[in-house]
Amino acid sequence: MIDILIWLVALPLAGALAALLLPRYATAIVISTAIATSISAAALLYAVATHGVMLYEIGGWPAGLGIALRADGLAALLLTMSALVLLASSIYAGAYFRENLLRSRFWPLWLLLWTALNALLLSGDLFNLYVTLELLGLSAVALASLAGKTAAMQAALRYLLVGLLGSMLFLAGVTLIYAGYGTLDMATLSRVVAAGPIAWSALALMTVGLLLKTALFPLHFWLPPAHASAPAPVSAVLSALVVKATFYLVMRLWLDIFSEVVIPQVASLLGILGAAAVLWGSWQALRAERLKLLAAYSTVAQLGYLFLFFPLLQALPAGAARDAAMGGLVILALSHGLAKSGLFLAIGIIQQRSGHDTIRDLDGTAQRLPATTFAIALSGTALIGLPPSGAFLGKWHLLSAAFSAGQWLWIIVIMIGTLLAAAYTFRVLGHAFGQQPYPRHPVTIAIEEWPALILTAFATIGLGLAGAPVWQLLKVSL
Amino acid sequence: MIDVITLILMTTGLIFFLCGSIGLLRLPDLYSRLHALTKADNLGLGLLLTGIALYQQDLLFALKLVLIWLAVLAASSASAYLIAQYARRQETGR
Amino acid sequence: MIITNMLFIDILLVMSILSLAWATLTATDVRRSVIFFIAFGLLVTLAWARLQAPDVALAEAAIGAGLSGALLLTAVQLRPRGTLPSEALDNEKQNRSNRADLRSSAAIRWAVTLLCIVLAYILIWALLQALSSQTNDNLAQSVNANLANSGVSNPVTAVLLNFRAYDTLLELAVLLTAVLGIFALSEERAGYAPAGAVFNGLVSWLVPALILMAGYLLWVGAHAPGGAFQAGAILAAAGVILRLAGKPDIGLPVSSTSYLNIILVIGSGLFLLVGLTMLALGRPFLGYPEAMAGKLILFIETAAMISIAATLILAFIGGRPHNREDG
Amino acid sequence: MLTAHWLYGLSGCLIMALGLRAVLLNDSLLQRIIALNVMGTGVFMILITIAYRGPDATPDPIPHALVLTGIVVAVSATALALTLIRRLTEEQDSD
Amino acid sequence: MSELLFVCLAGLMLSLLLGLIRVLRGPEAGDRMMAAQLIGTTGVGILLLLSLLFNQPALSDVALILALLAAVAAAAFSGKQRETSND
Repeated sequence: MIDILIWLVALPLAGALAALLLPRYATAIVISTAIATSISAAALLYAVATHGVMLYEIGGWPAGLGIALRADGLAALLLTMSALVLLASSIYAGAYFRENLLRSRFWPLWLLLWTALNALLLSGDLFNLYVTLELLGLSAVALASLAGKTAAMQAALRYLLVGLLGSMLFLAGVTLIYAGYGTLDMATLSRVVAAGPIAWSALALMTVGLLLKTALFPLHFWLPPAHASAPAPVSAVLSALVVKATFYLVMRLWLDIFSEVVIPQVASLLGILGAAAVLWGSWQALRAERLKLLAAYSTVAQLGYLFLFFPLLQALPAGAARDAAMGGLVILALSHGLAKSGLFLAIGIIQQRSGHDTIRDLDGTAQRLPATTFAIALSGTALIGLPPSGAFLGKWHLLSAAFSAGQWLWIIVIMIGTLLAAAYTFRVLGHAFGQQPYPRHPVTIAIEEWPALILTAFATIGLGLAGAPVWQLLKVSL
Repeated sequence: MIDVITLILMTTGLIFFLCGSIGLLRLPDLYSRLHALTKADNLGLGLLLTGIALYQQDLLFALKLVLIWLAVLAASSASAYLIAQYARRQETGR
Repeated sequence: MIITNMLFIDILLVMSILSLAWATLTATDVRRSVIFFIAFGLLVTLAWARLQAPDVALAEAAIGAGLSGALLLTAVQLRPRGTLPSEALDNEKQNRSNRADLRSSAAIRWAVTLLCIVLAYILIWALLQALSSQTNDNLAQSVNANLANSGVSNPVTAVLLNFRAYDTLLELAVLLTAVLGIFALSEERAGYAPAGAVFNGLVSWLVPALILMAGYLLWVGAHAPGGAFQAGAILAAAGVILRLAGKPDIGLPVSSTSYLNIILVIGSGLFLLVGLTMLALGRPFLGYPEAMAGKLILFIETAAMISIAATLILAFIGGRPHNREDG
Repeated sequence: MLTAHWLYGLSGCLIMALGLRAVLLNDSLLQRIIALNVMGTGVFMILITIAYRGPDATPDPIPHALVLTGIVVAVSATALALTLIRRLTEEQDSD
Repeated sequence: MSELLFVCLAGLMLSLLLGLIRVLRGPEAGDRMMAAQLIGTTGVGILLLLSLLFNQPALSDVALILALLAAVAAAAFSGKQRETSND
């Protein structure tokens, strides 16, 4: 059972190599790898729920000397969400890339990205995290530039530079940790770390590096062009998972390993930046002329919400209220992941069918692509945070945490952000339902429309119902 | 005795090295610098390596030193040629 | 005596390194910057040697002198001298303010400088604290204690291929990702004009010598500094030299995509296969049995060397090779 | 703490900071890539310095292994970045 | 006797420093490249001396690599690419 941890990394890696060696069967290999990895992810979720935290010492060497993989409730939840998004996007990508050549280049990199994500979420070793960050960054850049257009390559290059700078700062932090504490194992570190220059400096460097990669305002400048110019399935994964993976690391550092060391004022700073991200990102999304750019800016805003939790979690004493807030944070992250990936997939369909994604010219989309428009509507529900979506639960807990911590400022920010989200969602839907004669031929749902529909349905209905299990799983922590 | 020879070899090698570097700084143009540098350095390195070989007195190590010297010799003459060729190309504007 | 002498040398070395770093970073001409960076790499190699890190010095010498220098130099050769691919490239609509202007504004320059001073300050603050406290040697000791069971006697190889083998596996995946990204982006650059007699004469013996050197480093890595990375970088340098000399054959099966792919995959593929075989034998992933460890490590390293070399050569070539048989 | 620790440790920190400044301020993309590599060398220098245990003691092998991994990763990233820059330059030329 | 090695080491470092000045001053790219070449040659000597001083034979391997690869940078520096790739 414990081997499942290693399979979650080995399967996509093996699939990537196989897809490269046998390009003719690449699609079949990728789909079966995707299914196998998703089953493993589900098995991991089940195992963590039943057995608690899982630990795998690679090579049989004790963690510290060797590298350990660890999975707790949080990691398992994010890993499962990733698997769902990636499985759906894989099926979608098979139809999206019509050209064989492009597809055969796409598949190995796609699975390498999956390998990196799983390895990152499971890693228990700081330097190993640096390697996974680089693997994630390089595969993301390669995928983002796959469209081959000048704009895509420009965005990808900037993405690469930012990513490299971020990992370099992270590595500098890791170096200080090794200098000070003589260990790279995160569990060991969390036991020995003490407030002082080493811990603060290392945390500061690693955090700044990760925030750069997570695109927290004002370090978000690279995200909209990169996410907006990548091919649709890639945008979906970049927005839903890749930034979330680095966010997960920030969470690990601040709420777990360094939780005793963190200075509350700095946590408030993260909250303020998050608030600025909510306002700025939503405003830019409202002003965006293209759907993809809207979705990308909305990602900036949604990431901001996640950072609003930091000062609150810092202020709340351990107990039911804090656990509830933690659950809210995770469910908001999951919900955004599913909704945003679904949104990008849906936009991809519109872009392919009508040759553009200009919001003003969307008239009639609802008639021509009802299922896709419905997916966008579902996704909007989750982005606004309307019930019964998971985001509603998340925001609800965010609000109640803000109430109980007495930090009123955040409540105003959340309100404004929600209104803006509603505005940009309805702006898109308004155009999509614009007057246009009904098409003569009957409208059917194409296979590539299903993934977006399923993902957004999960975000709105699935996660709304999954509240209790999520809370339960999060109790299983390192 | 060997010590004295080592001493002489190494210091002479060193002097050649320093002469090469000073030449590199003082000589007026690229071509004469190239010329002086490759000659002086290769000779200096040769003497230094002989000194090291005598110091260590290990046949295998000495063989390696010979190999290193030959490699440097070949590489520096080739690269001096290549750099000169490049400089000429720049001058003739090709 | 020894200490004072070494101090003099240390100071000279550090000053040269710092001045070259400064020159590299502030040069107004990119080509100049690249040459400074190559010299910087040479000096850093000396620093690694002086700090008792021969494994790293080997890698830095092989990659710095051979590969990254050549890679960067050919990158500047793209355009006539002086003009450089600049930030003028990205002028998308969201960025209405010209970023180049933004960067040259004095306020921004000062702010960034201040930021970097803060960075230097916190790095030094923490590092001094860490170095002045009791050195925590637990991990180094535990490497030494387990070295006998690792299958090799060079501790760095033991860490890379046994204790932290998983890092190395992922690192090979990083290399593969980079080369796949390069393939997706571009076809190979234009080749070089055939070399003259002088360079050809050098190439004719240098390439075999480099191949021998690579084999030696691979083999010696088990008990002395060396190993797959250094060997792979040396092999790659041989390929780079062949390419620079304008040879059509650079030691890679460029005419067949599938053979090429096998070579690229063999390192990470066999590594993964060995790891999973251990799993199938009821051992932990990558947990080699003690008796076999030495052989398995050499096996993995040989495969890794081939993939590393091929990846680096292809990175230098800059894209998918043309099918030479088709013309 | 040895003198070498002081000298090389501080240089590593300085190189990293100087590199960061150039990454942020330089106009040329190629020079920013070089600056990232210089920055990386600064971090590697800190790692090698903390591994150093004096002239007669064996150094800690783990930072050495980490630096080797780091060097290979840095080269991969540099190669990818240079290819991207080249493609962009070609596009710019053909305009 | 190890004093001799130190003196040589210091002398080579000085020679390297002089070469460095030429690298920094130029004026032509060729001058810089050539001076970088000198740093490489001097580096070979320094590595061999360090290898004796620290009793670290592997450093002579580093010297050998530097010696073997000394021409690569110069070749890349002066290499001329063909106009088209399909000839």
